[in-house]
Amino acid sequence: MQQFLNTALTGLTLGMVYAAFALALVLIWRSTRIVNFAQAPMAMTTTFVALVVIDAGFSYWLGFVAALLSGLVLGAVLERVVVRPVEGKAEINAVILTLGLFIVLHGLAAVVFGNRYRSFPAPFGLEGLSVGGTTIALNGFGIFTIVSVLLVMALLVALFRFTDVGLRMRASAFNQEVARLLGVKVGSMLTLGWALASLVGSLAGLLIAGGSLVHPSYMDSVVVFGFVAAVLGGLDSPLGAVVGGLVLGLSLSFVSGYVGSQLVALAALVILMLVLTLRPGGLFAQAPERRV
Amino acid sequence: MTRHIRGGVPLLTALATTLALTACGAGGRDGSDGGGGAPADPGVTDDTVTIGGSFPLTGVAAPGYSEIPTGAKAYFDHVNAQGGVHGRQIEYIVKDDGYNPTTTSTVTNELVLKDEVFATVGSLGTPTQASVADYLNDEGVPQLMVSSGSLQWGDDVDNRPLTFGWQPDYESEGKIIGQWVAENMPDARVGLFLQDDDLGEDAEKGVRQYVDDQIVAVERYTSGNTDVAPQISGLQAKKADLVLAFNTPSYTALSQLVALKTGYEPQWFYANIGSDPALVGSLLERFSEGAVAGSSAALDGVMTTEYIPGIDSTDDPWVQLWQQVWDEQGGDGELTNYRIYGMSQAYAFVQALEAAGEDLTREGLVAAIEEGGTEWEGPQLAPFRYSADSHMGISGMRIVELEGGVGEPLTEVLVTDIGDAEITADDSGQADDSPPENGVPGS
Amino acid sequence: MRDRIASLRQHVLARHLLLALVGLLVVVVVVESVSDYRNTQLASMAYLGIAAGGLTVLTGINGQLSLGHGALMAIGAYTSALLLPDRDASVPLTLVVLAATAVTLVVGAVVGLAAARLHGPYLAGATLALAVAVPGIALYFKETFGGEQGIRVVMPDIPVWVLDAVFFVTGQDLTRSRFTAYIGWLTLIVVFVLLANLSAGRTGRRWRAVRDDEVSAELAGIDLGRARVSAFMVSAAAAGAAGAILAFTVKLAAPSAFTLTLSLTLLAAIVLGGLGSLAGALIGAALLTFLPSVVTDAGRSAGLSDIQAAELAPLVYGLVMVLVILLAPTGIVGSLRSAALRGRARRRTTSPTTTPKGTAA
Amino acid sequence: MLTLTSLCAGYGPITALEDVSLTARRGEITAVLGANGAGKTTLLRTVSGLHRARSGAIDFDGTRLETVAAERMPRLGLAHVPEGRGVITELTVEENLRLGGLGRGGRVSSADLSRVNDLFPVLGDRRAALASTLSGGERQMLVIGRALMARPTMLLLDEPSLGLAPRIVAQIFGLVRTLVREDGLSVLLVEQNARSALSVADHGVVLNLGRVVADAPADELAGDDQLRHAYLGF
Amino acid sequence: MTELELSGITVRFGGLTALQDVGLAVGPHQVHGVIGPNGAGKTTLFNVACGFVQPDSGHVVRRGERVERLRPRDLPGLGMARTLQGLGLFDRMTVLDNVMVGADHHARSGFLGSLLALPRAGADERALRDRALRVLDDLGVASYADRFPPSLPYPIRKRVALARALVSEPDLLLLDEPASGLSAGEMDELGDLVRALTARMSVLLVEHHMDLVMRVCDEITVLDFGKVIAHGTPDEVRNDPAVLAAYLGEDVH
Repeated sequence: MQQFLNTALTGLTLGMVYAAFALALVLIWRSTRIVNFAQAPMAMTTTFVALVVIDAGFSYWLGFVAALLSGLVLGAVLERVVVRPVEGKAEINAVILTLGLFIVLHGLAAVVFGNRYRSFPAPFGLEGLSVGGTTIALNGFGIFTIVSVLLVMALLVALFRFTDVGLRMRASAFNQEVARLLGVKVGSMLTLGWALASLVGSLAGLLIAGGSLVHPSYMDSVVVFGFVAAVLGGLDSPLGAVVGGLVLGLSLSFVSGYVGSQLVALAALVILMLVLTLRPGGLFAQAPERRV
Repeated sequence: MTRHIRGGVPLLTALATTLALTACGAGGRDGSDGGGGAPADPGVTDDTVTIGGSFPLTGVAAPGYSEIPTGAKAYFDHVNAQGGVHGRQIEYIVKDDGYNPTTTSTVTNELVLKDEVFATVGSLGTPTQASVADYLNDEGVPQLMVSSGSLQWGDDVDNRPLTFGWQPDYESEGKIIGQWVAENMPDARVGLFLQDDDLGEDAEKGVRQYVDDQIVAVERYTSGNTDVAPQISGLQAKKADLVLAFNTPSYTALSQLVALKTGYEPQWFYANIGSDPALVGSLLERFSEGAVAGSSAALDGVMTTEYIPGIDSTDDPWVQLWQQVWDEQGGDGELTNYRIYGMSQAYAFVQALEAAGEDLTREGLVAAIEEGGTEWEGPQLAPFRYSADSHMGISGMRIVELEGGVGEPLTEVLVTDIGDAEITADDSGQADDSPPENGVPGS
Repeated sequence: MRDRIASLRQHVLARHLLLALVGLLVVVVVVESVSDYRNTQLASMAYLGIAAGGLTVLTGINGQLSLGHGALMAIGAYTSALLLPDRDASVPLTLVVLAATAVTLVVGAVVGLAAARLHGPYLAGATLALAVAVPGIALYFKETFGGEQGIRVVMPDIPVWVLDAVFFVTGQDLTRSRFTAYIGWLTLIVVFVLLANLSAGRTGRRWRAVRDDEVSAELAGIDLGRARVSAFMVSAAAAGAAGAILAFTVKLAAPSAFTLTLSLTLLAAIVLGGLGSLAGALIGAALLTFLPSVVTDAGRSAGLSDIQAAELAPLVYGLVMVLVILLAPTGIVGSLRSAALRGRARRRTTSPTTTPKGTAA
Repeated sequence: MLTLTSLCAGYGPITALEDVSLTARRGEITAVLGANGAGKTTLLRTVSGLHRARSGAIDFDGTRLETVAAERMPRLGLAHVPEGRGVITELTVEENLRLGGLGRGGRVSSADLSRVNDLFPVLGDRRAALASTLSGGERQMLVIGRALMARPTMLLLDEPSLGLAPRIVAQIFGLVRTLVREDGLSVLLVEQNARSALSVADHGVVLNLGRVVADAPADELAGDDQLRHAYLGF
Repeated sequence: MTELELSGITVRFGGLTALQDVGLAVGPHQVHGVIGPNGAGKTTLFNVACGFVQPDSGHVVRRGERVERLRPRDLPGLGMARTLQGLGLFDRMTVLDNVMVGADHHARSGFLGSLLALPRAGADERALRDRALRVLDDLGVASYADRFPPSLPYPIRKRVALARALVSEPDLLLLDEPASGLSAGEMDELGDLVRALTARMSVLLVEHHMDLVMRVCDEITVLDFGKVIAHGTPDEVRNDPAVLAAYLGEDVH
């Protein structure tokens, strides 16, 4: 029973992080029709930025903020400089480009920060909480993880629902041409979209790193899980990404706990293929897509 | 359509050019040893001997292990500064394999074919060195003093006549630990936490000889996968109150972290390989804020084993020698247990070179180790088992409890061998050796 | 004009065989003249080249992107390893390569059936998941696949007649690394001839048609699903053969050889070389084999530590990959080809008379 | 108000507009008529900056528009109203309207919102509904209402009758007429539905194969065979 | 017997009815035009005729036989070919290869033939190539055989697209807006060409250039709001008040 509970709690925490990462992928997909495979190394890079700040003797929180801000900047710069030229072109080019960025960021981090494991601090206790005498697999940092992802989601919802900038961003995502006719600077909105997505991805990176070891590849499998989570919810739906992340986090945690941790990636692949075969538009699709 | 016709031309041009470039690139080196001349083995000249080794300088296994070759190098430099061995300077070429067996294969190829080393010395890792053992034996390159406790290094002399182990094997370590547990903690519910390769397998074999009926849970993790929560939860679910862990140092840190999270507080017993307090402490150091006390105190109360004197035994003459060598020849950083490990290993290799005599050949070196290895003095607490029938390394160890990063002995030095060999107290006096004046054996 | 085109096109096989023969000669000369170390590198280049050639068919000619080719190579490599357990019980190497190819072909058919329904980023993501998932299978079924340590590949002794034949031709003894290099390059030549045949013929034309315009291809009577699956199978088969050569070269089939990095590396190879051309695949493979040491040396002399310098090579591929997509999406071969076309067009426009239709010699 | 001089435009190798000159006067409805493929939509897209002209000039109240980006047009008082499919279906009716109001820069005024809701009561009733749930006629009203949110001086209307039943077409054209009469708006109306368009327009221009084939007051054109010819080839 | 008959075709997209009970018949060696204002349902009808859209009710009859679940890839087998409004040329293949794809269903050699470049495959290839060059020659664009479509002027590309459809030797050709983007002179040539084709096949034509339609069609079906509003010879259609109203609209006031 305790193992079941702990597996579920681990899955929940992990699911929240996958949800955040999937959300980052969805934000970019909606606005530019690009699946940003470079999201993982981008998040890794910003985590290392935080590590540099912390190593320099500053507090965890300063590092945290530095990582999020550098995520914002990195996303904006990459969109403007590298991604803009392939937007709207053959989709295979965009895919190859993001994979190229994947390799570049990896290599860069390995050269600059070193290709080895380093420990990354957590701002809250790592000791599990005690409930009725037994300790459960949820610690202060786990709660922080859940709360911060929920908070970021709430902020994003507020941004998109209640602000003018959010309205402009949504319009740009749904119909670029009409948005332009209505005076929206679509280019800036896309840049902002990438920046925000990169910020959310950075958060996911920090949360995975917290209280654990980091190295240049530590986010690699997360890009797969995040992608599966995003597809699970339908690449277009932020809500779907969140639900998909949670479903995936729980499923994988149980596979890892009861079947074998080696098969986690295989389980993700199986889930992905099932979704793509049975409900190509994701769990929330109204109807299968129509041809021509 | 014309593109099919022309397609062939660039194809061929590409082929020819790249191959030609290869040929040019190789030109200088090629025929250099093709012609006749002295029948000397590769890597040996009158005043040098070139050896190599592959280590995880990057990746998951790098913390700690990457320091081993720096220690060895420092000691070789010390020997070189004293005039070398039989007038030969030792050149040590170190390659990074990232603890990836495929990379090991590539870099070993490079060591053998490009750098033309005389032997590999101290190369690290079970899966990694397993991938090249046959190759090295086929090529006639001695694979000396592999940094791993797998039985593969020494148990199969017929098929791998050129492969030698160095540290105590995991099976013997498992036996010694198992017997101690059976005698001292007969009521403990034992859980095993094992790396999913020879390390875990050999150790389990040894442990089960003594505590088979006490074992309530066995969990295995795959090196490289940093999520060990399922394994620790598994141990906890089976209510194991003594965990015997055979894992690398990163996984000691990870297992401690997860146990903390799930409130799991068994008695931990880490095998020597994963128990370096300083390293584990430094890995855990960041996870502070009341969660884990930093530095070496992290492993207080944990039991482990010891087969060479460590950094905290400042009174030990060997440690004093290593400190002096490191101060003179070492690079950046402090002397650590891993550097001591590298130096101790290098010391044994220098003994082998001494014993092999003036005319250095691979055959002669192997014969010298087989003949005299058991007699060598040195920092190891128990003697080597080298002979014509066995290439296994150090024969024993003692069990210690960590307190403030220092191992308090719980037993005297116990020696044994694989299989059903008995465990006895060591009577060779090996633990009381002290190093020669200038730190170079045989002088 | 038409006659000339016709006569050149008539003998696809003859042309490809001729090229293969010349290629073979070059291979013999080079393999015999370089060191054992270089020959191991050549063998590596061969398996990268074979896999990149297969991926070129899939990505360049059929327009499907796969990040799972590393995983497919793993299947070929493990098949080979299981067939070569020790020196005495060995299967002939030709059979090993064929078996590796066949097994991977079957797996490729299954993957291809799923992949045929996907496009662009979906396909990339699914094959990415494949690349990450497959090594886990080897870890989980430890008894069969040897877990993390993998399975050793024991190469059989070189048959005496081969030793004799090679000595007769070259006057040199055949070393093991040379032998492996020969096997690799012979396989590469056979695979490339077959891929070139396919590419030049009806099948390749259908694949291209599906790549360029699905609707038009379908209207021409092409079954899109079948075209995609067949391209995937061919590509997988090549990856399987490459896996076998990798097993021969590395002498080990272990999960760590088939990480995401390998798949990304293959993609880098075909992008660098130019999508859609077999020559490009070979150039890409050569760059990936020989560039790292150059880059590493350059890095070291620029003052980086050994370890940092070793990390430079991937950084350089990645950068080149990004630049190629941004500046020259057709890659190296494509850029050369279009430069040649431009040159020809310039000559054509400067010539005083334009050639009227059908009368060119 | 809006003057095109010798405008040429096209897509790749296709020429869509050739030497087109016309003037849309202040406070008038100018109808641009022609069959499918005559170049009407290209004309509109070129004026509003979605498409670059190859040559020629576009002058709007003294401002040259050839190189002005589409997103700047609302600030100049020019509103391109795409056909009814141009509603953003994923947004609600009110969000579509608010978006229109943002085009001018600054915040959305509630006065504008209530004015549009008065003009099109049906939009007010359905303000929280997703635009995807609107009928064709309602969508057309929404795109016009959305354009008005930016308080333009000139509307560029793209085929407002497309796919709509004649009764709804009449309603919408009547509304456009009202806007011109009461608010002094100027309108460039691109239409295939020639008779309906001419019955509300002041002036008509007929395009055929990218060229202007007729340019005359609306009532004059309505009785002319030019129109039949341009459309039906006889 | 008719070459193609569509009867009682109804197509709904979501709540919208795109076609309602539409029928038409194309006779042998006849040019049949489908016209109507934008959004009238012409393209949907065309897509039904070539299998891109499955009608909710109604059926497609080819030479007296009902075709169940027509798929686009069945067209060559049924002796039908279609051009696309956007041409849909294979941009990274030569003109000759483009046209050879159109002739693909004449080839008999299979995968193995390609793989091993068997003589039979070679013979097949030669036959396809000859066919393709002949058609290119007929349309006067054989000199572009080794060029890539994006480098060619638009009218040439249109001919290549037409050649790709004709090379399959259909006896029913579906032309989707063949005149778009052509100049008046080029349109005249196109008209002559379409008329000439009737010697070998029937043509179903969707086109909005009325003068071309009136000139080449034997029969015309007029759609508006997804329904047939008129049907007959060009003369009958041009004098039909419903057609005039559909095209020119009605007075608002």
